[in-house]
Amino acid sequence: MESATSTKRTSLMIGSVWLVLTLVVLTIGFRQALFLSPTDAEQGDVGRIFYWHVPSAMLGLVFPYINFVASLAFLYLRRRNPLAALTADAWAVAAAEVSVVFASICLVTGMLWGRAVWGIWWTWDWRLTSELLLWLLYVAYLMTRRMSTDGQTSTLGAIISVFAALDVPLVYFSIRWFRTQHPSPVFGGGADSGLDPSMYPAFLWNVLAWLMWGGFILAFRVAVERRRQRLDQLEGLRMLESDIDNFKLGGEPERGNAF
Amino acid sequence: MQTTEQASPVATTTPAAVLAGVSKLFGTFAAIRNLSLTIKAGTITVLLGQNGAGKSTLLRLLAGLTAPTRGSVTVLGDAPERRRGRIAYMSHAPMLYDELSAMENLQYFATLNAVGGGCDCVGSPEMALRAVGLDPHLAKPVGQYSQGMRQRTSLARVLQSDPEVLLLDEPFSNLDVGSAQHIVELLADFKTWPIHGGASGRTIVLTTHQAHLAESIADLTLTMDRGAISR
Amino acid sequence: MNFYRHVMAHLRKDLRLEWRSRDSMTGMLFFSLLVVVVFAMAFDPTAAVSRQISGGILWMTLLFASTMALNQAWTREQRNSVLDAQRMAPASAAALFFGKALANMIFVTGVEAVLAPLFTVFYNLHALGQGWLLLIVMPLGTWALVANGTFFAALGLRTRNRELMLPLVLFPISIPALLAMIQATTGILTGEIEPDLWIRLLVVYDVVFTTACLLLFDTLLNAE
Amino acid sequence: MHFEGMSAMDARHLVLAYASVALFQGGYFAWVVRNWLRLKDDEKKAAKPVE
Repeated sequence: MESATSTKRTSLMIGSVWLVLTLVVLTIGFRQALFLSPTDAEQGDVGRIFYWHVPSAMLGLVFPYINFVASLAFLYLRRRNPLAALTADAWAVAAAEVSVVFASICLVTGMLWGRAVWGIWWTWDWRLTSELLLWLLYVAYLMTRRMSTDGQTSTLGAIISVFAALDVPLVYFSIRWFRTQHPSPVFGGGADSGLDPSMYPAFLWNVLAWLMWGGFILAFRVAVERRRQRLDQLEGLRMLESDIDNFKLGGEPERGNAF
Repeated sequence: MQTTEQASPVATTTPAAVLAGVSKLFGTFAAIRNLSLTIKAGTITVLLGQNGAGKSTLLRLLAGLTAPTRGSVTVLGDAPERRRGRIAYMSHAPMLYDELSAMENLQYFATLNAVGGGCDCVGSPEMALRAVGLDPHLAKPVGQYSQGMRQRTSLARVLQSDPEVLLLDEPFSNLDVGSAQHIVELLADFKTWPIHGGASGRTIVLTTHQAHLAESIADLTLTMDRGAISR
Repeated sequence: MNFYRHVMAHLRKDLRLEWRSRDSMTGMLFFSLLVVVVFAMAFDPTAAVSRQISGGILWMTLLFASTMALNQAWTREQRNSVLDAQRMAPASAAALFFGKALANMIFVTGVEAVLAPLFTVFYNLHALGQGWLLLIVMPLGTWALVANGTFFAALGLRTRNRELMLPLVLFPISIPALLAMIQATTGILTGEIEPDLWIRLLVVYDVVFTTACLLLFDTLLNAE
Repeated sequence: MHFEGMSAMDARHLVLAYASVALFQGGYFAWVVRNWLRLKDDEKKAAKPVE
């Protein structure tokens, strides 16, 4: 018990320090992006959206991989080592949620930028479309978890995750072919092709900041999920130990038959 | 039937089933609580108890249809999922297609049970149906059968797979006294069927409310209460 | 060999069940007919326009019709807990999946066979590209829908809201296949796009996802 | 940067973009924190002996 509380305290401390550092870097990134980086000649100030949009897009592609690897680990460990499998599941669900958050930001900032620069909110360009589908796939993953019956959530989630991971590259390439055959007029100019060296500091600070933030929120979410799992187990144990008071007479006779 | 006679089963062989500290939770409902039990091969175990006492869940655990929340279940020396085909399970539900006739249902499951060059002579659908007292040539779909007939078809389904471990959930529930008595005799007879492959005897675990019916054949009678064995 | 025998047993059984009730076939057929008529009234298609849109309408019709039918694909197994008996049998779960998927494939193909002449009549169709390629595109596209659909319908059994679950998961996952089949069909009808790239994508999609379904079906069936 | 007034679309959209980032990340963070605190309460309750 002594060591358990001390490790808890250590991880809490590491977490807080990490959070403070992240906030500092986020502030630097914010200042760089808004005040120090030069205004884009073509796009004006709205071009600064780039510093949030692109890091979010990049991270939105990283977290699905974590989800996929964790899901595979879960499927492998499910019968062999149920406790380790639970940890893998915590990582999977956290990574999926964080993916959806970053993909949502990517979509919304992208739309705001598009309206100001292209004059339209949305175009079915391959990049936008694939990002939207990525978002849809991981929302479907989270919905499946929500709707699944007790005790099967993790397995069903892991299965959907494998399908989603197989789907993403196919979506990416197919939509790219599709939209290459009908080039969208808005993407003729190549407004963001190449990165001016003057933009580097702001861009890199923001990538670092959001990477740190992403790592923090992922680890935090995993910790919460682990805690929830432990509480669940504790509750189960209590149910087993408490004898009569929790027992509903004649309760759930059909349970055994539920498929 | 196989003609090679087996020597009388040796008492000190692997048990048919071992449950070690098994608990099963459905959400916050504890269906089985920390249950440990060894079922000897070649015996008939009768489980008694009220609705919700955990009898059905225990059978489903033994069948490998559901995994224990804690503890381990071993049937015929391995996890029940790896002993498919050697365990048969009959539940409250008939586990048959309503639209097919008894014969069609049984033939379908016979194909599924045949793996490799399995001996087709044992457990042919026709013999199984005759054994439970049904006409194999009845063309009516199972959905139009009476409760009792469906129950007997369901029993034929499990018997034809020639299982070493037979799990029966309320096998007498919808039967009149005569046919229930007939089934009891059939089960007693089933226990003596020879097995190819050197196993040490057929094992039956059944749950029932009608204790008086099963008493005559039971080697062991257990009463379950709130997910544990009380007697 | 065992696998083949078991698949055939499942398939035979499913065909027999469908023959006795004809539920999903009649349902799908009438639904598709309704969609075709409603779309035709909404767009009042001329020959040139209908070539552009009918590929999309055809596949959307089939997608919705087959989703409707696939939602019911496992109800018979669920009703009397037949699925438990199938899980207990030593036959592989993949065979169960494959047999059911083949049966659904046959049903949807039957619907297509009736739908194709209707489409030609109502939309004044006449392929400008190589019409025979449709004979490749249709089965490939149908299999893409049916294989995933059968799998996710079984997944839906393990959730609280089966009817809602299937489209929720099936549609996003099928997007590349849908895109490929619609593009290939439109390409063939209009003669403007070369369909072979899309056909190749469909083949890749079918192979990848059929493999995934076969490998994961056992896990799905024994998720409990 | 120089705000030439909020009426210009690019300035407005830049602010909106920043607000949406803060909303999504902050909202998710708040949600996780809320779950964390709630679990903490539950844990305390669970630690108490059964009455």
